[in-house]
Amino acid sequence: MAEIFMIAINAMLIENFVLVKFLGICPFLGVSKKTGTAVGMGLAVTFTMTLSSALTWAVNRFILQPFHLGYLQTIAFILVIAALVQFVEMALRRLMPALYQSLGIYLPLITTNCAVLGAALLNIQRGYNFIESVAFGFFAALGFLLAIVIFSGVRERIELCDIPRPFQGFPIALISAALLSLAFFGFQGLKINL
Amino acid sequence: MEQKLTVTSAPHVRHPDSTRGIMVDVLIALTPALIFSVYLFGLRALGLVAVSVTSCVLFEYLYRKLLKKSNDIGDFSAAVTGLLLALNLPVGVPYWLPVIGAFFAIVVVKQLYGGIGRNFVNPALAARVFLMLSWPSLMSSFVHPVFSPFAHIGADAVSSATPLAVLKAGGTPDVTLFELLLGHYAGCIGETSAVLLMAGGLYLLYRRVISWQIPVSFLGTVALISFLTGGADPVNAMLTQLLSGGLMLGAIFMATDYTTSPCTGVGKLIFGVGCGLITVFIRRFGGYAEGVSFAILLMNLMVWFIDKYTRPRKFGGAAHGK
Amino acid sequence: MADTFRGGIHPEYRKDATSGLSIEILPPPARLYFPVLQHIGAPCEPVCKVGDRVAVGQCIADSDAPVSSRIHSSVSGRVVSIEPHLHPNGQRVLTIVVENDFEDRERFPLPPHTDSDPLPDARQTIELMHAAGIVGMGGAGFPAHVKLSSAAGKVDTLLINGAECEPYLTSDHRLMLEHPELIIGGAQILRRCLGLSRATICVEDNKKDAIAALHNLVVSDHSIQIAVLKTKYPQGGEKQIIKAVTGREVPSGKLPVDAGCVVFNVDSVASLCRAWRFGQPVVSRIVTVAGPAIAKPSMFSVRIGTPFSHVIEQAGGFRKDPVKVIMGGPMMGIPQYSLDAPVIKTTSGILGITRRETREADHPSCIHCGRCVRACPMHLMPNYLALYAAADRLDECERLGIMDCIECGSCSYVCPGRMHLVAQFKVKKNLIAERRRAGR
Amino acid sequence: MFLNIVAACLSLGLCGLALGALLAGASRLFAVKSDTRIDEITAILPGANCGGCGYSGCQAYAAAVVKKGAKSSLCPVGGDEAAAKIAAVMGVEPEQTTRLCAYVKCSGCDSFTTKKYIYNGLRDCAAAMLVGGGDKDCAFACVGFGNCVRQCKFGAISLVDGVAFVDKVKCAACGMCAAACPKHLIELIPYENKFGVSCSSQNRGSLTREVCEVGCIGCRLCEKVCEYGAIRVSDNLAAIDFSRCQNCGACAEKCPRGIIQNLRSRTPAIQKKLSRPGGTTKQPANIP
Amino acid sequence: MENKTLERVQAASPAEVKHPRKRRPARGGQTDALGSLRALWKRSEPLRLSCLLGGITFVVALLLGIVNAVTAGPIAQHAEQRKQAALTEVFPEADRFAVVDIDLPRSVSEIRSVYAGDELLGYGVSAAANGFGGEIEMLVSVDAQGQVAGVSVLKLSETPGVGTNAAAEQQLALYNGKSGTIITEKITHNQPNEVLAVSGATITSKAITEGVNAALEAVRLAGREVS
Amino acid sequence: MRTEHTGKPGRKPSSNAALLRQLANGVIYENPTLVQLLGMCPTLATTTSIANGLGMGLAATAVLICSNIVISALRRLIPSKIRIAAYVVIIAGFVTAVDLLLQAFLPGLSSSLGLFIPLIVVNCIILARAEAFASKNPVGKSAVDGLAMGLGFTLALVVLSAVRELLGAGTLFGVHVFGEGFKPALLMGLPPGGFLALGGLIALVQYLMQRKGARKHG
Ligand SMILES: Cc1cc2nc3c(=O)[nH]c(=O)nc-3n(C[C@H](O)[C@H](O)[C@H](O)COP(=O)(O)O)c2cc1C
Ligand SMILES: Cc1cc2nc3c(=O)[nH]c(=O)nc-3n(C[C@H](O)[C@H](O)[C@H](O)COP(=O)(O)O)c2cc1C
Ligand SMILES: Cc1cc2nc3c(=O)[nH]c(=O)nc-3n(C[C@H](O)[C@H](O)[C@H](O)COP(=O)(O)O)c2cc1C
Ligand SMILES: Cc1cc2nc3c(=O)[nH]c(=O)nc-3n(C[C@H](O)[C@H](O)[C@H](O)CO)c2cc1C
Ligand code: SF4
Ligand code: SF4
Ligand code: SF4
Ligand code: SF4
Ligand code: FES
Repeated sequence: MAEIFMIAINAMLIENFVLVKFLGICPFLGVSKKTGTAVGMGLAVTFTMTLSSALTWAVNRFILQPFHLGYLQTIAFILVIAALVQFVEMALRRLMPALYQSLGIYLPLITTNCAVLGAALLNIQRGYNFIESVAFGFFAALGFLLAIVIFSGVRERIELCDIPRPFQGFPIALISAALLSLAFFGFQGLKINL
Repeated sequence: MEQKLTVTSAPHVRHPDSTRGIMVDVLIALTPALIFSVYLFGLRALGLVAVSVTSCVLFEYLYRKLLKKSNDIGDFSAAVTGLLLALNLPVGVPYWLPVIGAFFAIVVVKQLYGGIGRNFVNPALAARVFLMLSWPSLMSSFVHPVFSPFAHIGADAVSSATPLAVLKAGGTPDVTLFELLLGHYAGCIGETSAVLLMAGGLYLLYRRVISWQIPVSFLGTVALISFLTGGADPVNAMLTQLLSGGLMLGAIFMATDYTTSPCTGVGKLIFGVGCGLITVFIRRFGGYAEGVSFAILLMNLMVWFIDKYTRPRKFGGAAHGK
Repeated sequence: MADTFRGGIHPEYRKDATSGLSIEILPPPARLYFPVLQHIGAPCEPVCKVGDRVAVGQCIADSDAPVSSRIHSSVSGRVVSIEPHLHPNGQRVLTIVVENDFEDRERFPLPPHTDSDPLPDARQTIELMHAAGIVGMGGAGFPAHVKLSSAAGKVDTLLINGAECEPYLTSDHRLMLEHPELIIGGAQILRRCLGLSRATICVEDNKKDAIAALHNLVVSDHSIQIAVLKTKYPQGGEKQIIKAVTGREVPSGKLPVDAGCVVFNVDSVASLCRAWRFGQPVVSRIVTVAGPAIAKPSMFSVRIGTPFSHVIEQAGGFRKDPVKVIMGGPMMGIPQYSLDAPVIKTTSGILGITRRETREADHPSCIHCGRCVRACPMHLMPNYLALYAAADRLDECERLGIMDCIECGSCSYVCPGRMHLVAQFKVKKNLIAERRRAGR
Repeated sequence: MFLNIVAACLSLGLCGLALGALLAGASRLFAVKSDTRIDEITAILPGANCGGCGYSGCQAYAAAVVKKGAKSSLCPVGGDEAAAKIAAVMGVEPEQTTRLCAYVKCSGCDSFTTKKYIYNGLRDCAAAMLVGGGDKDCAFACVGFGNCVRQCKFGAISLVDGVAFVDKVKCAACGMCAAACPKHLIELIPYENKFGVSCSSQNRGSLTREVCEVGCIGCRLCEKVCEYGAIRVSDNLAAIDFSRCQNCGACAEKCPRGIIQNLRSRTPAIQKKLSRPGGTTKQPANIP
Repeated sequence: MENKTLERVQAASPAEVKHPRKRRPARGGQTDALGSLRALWKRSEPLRLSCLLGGITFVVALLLGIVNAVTAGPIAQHAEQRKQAALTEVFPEADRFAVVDIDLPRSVSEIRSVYAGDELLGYGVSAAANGFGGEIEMLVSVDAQGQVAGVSVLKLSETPGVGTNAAAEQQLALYNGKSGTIITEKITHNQPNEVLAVSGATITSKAITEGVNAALEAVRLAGREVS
Repeated sequence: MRTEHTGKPGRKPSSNAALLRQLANGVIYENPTLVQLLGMCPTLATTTSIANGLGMGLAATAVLICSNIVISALRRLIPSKIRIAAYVVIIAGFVTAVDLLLQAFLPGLSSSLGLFIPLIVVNCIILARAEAFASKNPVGKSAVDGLAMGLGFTLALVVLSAVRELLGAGTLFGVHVFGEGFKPALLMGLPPGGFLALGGLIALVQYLMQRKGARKHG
């Protein structure tokens, strides 16, 4: 339990994927203009990242490891993730059109999101077991959700500000992200001794 | 009636309080702490304040001039930022440090977003953290109080750990509670004297510049938690936590910054409690000995949501109508 | 404990200059100007021609439109022209210009009544109001007969608004003090007409003498109640006064009738009484002339149609150059750029204001201090409204309740950044209203 | 090593096979029909979301074309080209559009008009109008706080000496400025047309003369000189009927106030202003 | 958005049009089985899709297998070299390293024994601990007596100028000769197994100590195993 | 995704001018990082030093060229339903190859780029070019596109990393350029510094483009 708790704190705050580890920046910048869409994206990532962490762990454990195919990690994982995302997209679209309306549009973006593959690779690199992998995937995604939702609030606010022309759009978003990241540095070196 | 009349929309009269008046009040409220810091750390403290305030005002002026925007340096908000930034620095830092901090605070954090009232994090604190992450060694070398305005603070100054740093390392600070209250210990220029900072806070409360919610809920949360987790001598632990570090300065002068705090009463309470929780969390578990700056910055990011979800019920509207 | 509502402000009232002065009758000037629009609703059509001789109280403009109010000449004389002339709202409006012959021949449209006559019934009251051209004297100028007929049978509370919460203004105060009998008489007529057992006269607790004067008349009369309200702006606002007295909130987007209430200004009620007793239509009104720029602050009973310049002259002219001249109170009044505009039925005051009071800033900016949020009597968030309004985000404005704004100006008043909040809201409200109309 | 390669090929190849099958199966199982024409039309549209078409944005317009049979020529920004492409997608004949551009019907710059009061309120045309109708003595004049400027997504309109001025070339004729002007001073006129009446004053000539150096005084000289009957004066104001106008310029030459302007040049008022030494800091963008 | 358009265009063109070359009439002489396979290929989209994807992956995997065959050697060599370099520095006379196969403590990833001929010189332990800015990887050499013989940091992401001071050589040298459980203090208590933390980098110091302690623990376990 | 200016069918890629134009497009006008804003993660993560930035850029360029060529060659073969999966596999194949080769022959660079080499797989630039260009254009043009975009990416990384290395460490290519007294701002090497520097750089690019646009009109 304590392990999982540390993983959670670590993945969400200390090593926040977006703000500290630089994973998943594209969707973070791309779909954070409104809180609603940011939440949608965050949930979609949470869903895929948790699922893909589990799947890729299994692929590694039961296919790559027995055959000493560690070097095929990347390709195997991305294949699994791409197929998973596309499958989920198609299934959602048919089975839960309402949910698809709100989440589905973000799904294709996730395939090309470093965070999902990054989580899968980190799981293996760190030798997490199945539960830990799933937890890491889930909480890292929650960290993404947290960051993107906070960021969406910031962006909703700066949309109403008077930004110099060259800074409009991405530059000011990046500078705001810098300020977010600055604040998240408070969690550096966090150690919880329970 | 030779002159043409002026026409504007109603109302035609305004309350005497103005932005400039409010900012001047904040400057007045910080003066005792500033004077004390000169007594504690020497004239260098004043020098750093002067450099910081001047560069903040100058950067604001130049930016607005360069972008051909209306120039409002007369509102003194840049001066407040400059003063608070300087009060957040150790006295031993070189003079160029506050200049860079001022640039970051005024240009990057405040003016890029359109100037006063538009920034979403506290400029002085963001600059402090910026400096802390950029020059950690400069920003964490504290000198022992010298108790004389004319003492020279140079490379040979006696360095000293702050009480919080000692606590963090598992030691017991060798200052009494009374010294903590007075401010006779190592720390940032303006953060040490809790009693003078509280006096400034009372002045601001009296002048209705700030309202009680944020300081009370911020300090209250820190007090409560450190009391509950205080171990053998909870009262002592609580008071040590309350009186050391940047807590007073932060809770009274920086968490209350209008622009970066919620504007509803309930929102302010939530904001203060959040700041308190994060402060305690970082002080206890974090990599830094002090968490006030980060706590306030992190809560600054939440203001948009706090304001949104504590919106008052409209007159004649349904309960919690949006 | 005086009743009140949540929010609101305490501006510098400055009523002392005129609250002690008794009402003086201002001699009419040689020429009077009657714009055909002195109320909310459709403008009237002139019912006289250039050259016609008219008498005091003679109807000179009328309209068939459902929401409109008749206009009567306030002097006897000759119509010299009917053409656009400056209106206090700053526009040029069709105006009937009458040259005063100083004979004051009267031709009231209605018969006088005595105390022994039975009070009029509902239909008669409504007709009386229509014929006398009574409009809301509280500032809005909504035709009183229209309001009454929409309220008849639907309300259980009648409130007579004597709050007069605007700074400087004391006309209602003096009226209550000097003619409480007119107010109580009018209140009785309205009470009967609405079939209620009680009417409540609401006065702020800074007008102790007026409260006493009213009390003296109603000691034994349980059908008239006097409610003492906390002195606070905008206590006189319809929704606020209802909240303060009855505890009810008029639902968002609805009218007082929907909360079972109807509110009339004391002057409107007094006019009703005058029309019943003497058959006199609205031909004059009480005007506070005050403000730091006015040489001799005064209380005048002014004939409708008298140009502001004449009124100000009679008050000794300007002591120093005014920065602003305002018709009405300083919080909601209408700014004037010329003194040619005439006194109309809703002119409760003429104020000359100097720079010390206006305190305008060159570059307004919001510092997010939240004072406006605390001040707003409608519990809106003016700072956020302003942000969205400046970005033309009308939908967001609507969601934040901009349409509930009563334009009281409390937010702008307290704003240390000196934002033009209300002006911004007015513009956006108009746009939203336009959009809604187009949508339907 | 060899075995390892074989294992790699087999395991990964099988994975690919399986996932391919999964996807193929899923795509059949979960097939959804959707009208791709909407996406196509959205792709054709310029994406300015200016609302000039009368819908809430490009996508909404695309949907309207496909679902409600809206016309293909409504996008003012994309113009004929977009209309033709949309028509092609929809399989219908393209409709002809005439290129329009915005035109401000006021020349009452600060230097040519008198003011009735000092306005110190919100810098917003509608707000300024609410108190006394704007500070210029002419009740029809441009208020000059740039509501139109703020609405233009193409940077085509700017304030020059207190009056809005349209850069014809940049103007996409979306009509946002016209909708934003509380004085209704902006009109969309054919781009090819060279002449327009840059005044909206319906005041009597004498009054106009009093308050404005350049306003139309309704003298009817233009009406008389026009061979094509394209210009009419009513309510003390000249108005050009663009369907008749042949761009001969006779009216412009005749107008004693110089208010019928060659749209290809700077307005005379502005030219005068510009010719003054140090006259203005901001020049209107040039016009070919 | 572009891909959607593309999708439509491709989906709209039937497979036959796309591959006209494949539409050769079945020649005589070809078996029925082949013919029906081809028919199946044409009819069954899932089959086509999965074969294609499978084929592509197959080829890619094949190529990668070959690349791996080429690179595996050098990669392993590099890793080995780095560890051995550190070990041979401490144990210059070493000529043989053997991985000790025991249940490792959590922060230790590998332990190997170092021999000169048949003499056990000591152990090389790969350990890791969480510092200020992430994981710190280190190689701890322990002599046969269970004393630290050398600490080298392999991977470090601490704050340059602050945390990195704690990984400086002279600081790491403080661990040499220590054994048992080492403690890190900010103020010296003159204990034998004590290492003074670098001021301003206590966290990093503690993390390194944690790694060294884990290594010592692993050596104790290994020693038990060996004996 | 942006429309492709150079991708108009019918233009012969062989002429030198067209080639140059395509290169200029990729490096400047349609720079994937600074203009199209793709592939932000590696851009931010690996630009702490010029060596890292350059290494990342070149690695990605290699993958980009190869995958563009292969995808372009196979463009008629791959049905749309498995398009993404197939592209990803091809890209991942090259990435793994590059990763292995780096590990084998440039171990230093490989360890400092760490996770971000395998993450080239999901670098949006590569998939975007596969989708938007290689899947519609012949092999030769696609190769040039890969080169152009790769160079553009590399250039952006080098500029960004130069700024960050200079301010954050006071060095260029690891060589101290300022005197001893210079105290670098460590923050520039940390994540907030990455965001700040990239924000500033893109603002500069936008400023130059706006100036250019204004001059064209003015
Ligand atoms: C308002 C205010 C906020 C502060 N916030 C922080 C903070 O978030 N983190 C921090 O390390 N120091 C902060 N400080 C400075 C600390 O009070 C103290 O000087 C510092 O923590 C010394 O500890 P160190 O040696 O660990 O750096 C703050 C000071 C003030 C006045
Ligand atoms: C902000 C505000 C303040 C008002 N203050 C007064 C006031 O002080 N006295 C008053 O009689 N009416 C005041 N009114 C007008 C009342 O809301 C209401 O319209 C009036 O009392 C109705 O009476 P009438 O129609 O007879 O004027 C105010 C309105 C608003 C919106
Ligand atoms: C920007 C910054 C970076 C820091 N980096 C480290 C670090 O890498 N390692 C570390 O142990 N402490 C680091 N610290 C210091 C810790 O915050 C903490 O103050 C210190 O470990 C307390 O130990 P001390 O008593 O030795 O100062 C850093 C502080 C700051 C402000
Ligand atoms: C009560 C109060 C507290 C303030 N605190 C700060 C502060 O902590 N940091 C700062 O930069 N400015 C502060 N200011 C000044 C000003 O509000 C600030 O620069 C705004 O954030 C600028 O938009 C303060 C002002 C007031 C009235
Ligand atoms: S003017 Fe409107 S928003 Fe402002 S305080 Fe009054 S009701 Fe509230
Ligand atoms: S009172 Fe003025 S400055 Fe304060 S929040 Fe409201 S609008 Fe902003
Ligand atoms: S000038 Fe007017 S019509 Fe032309 S593009 Fe701008 S807003 Fe649209
Ligand atoms: S044209 Fe209309 S909107 Fe534009 S500045 Fe003039 S009055 Fe305002
Ligand atoms: S590069 Fe696009 S999400 Fe990381």
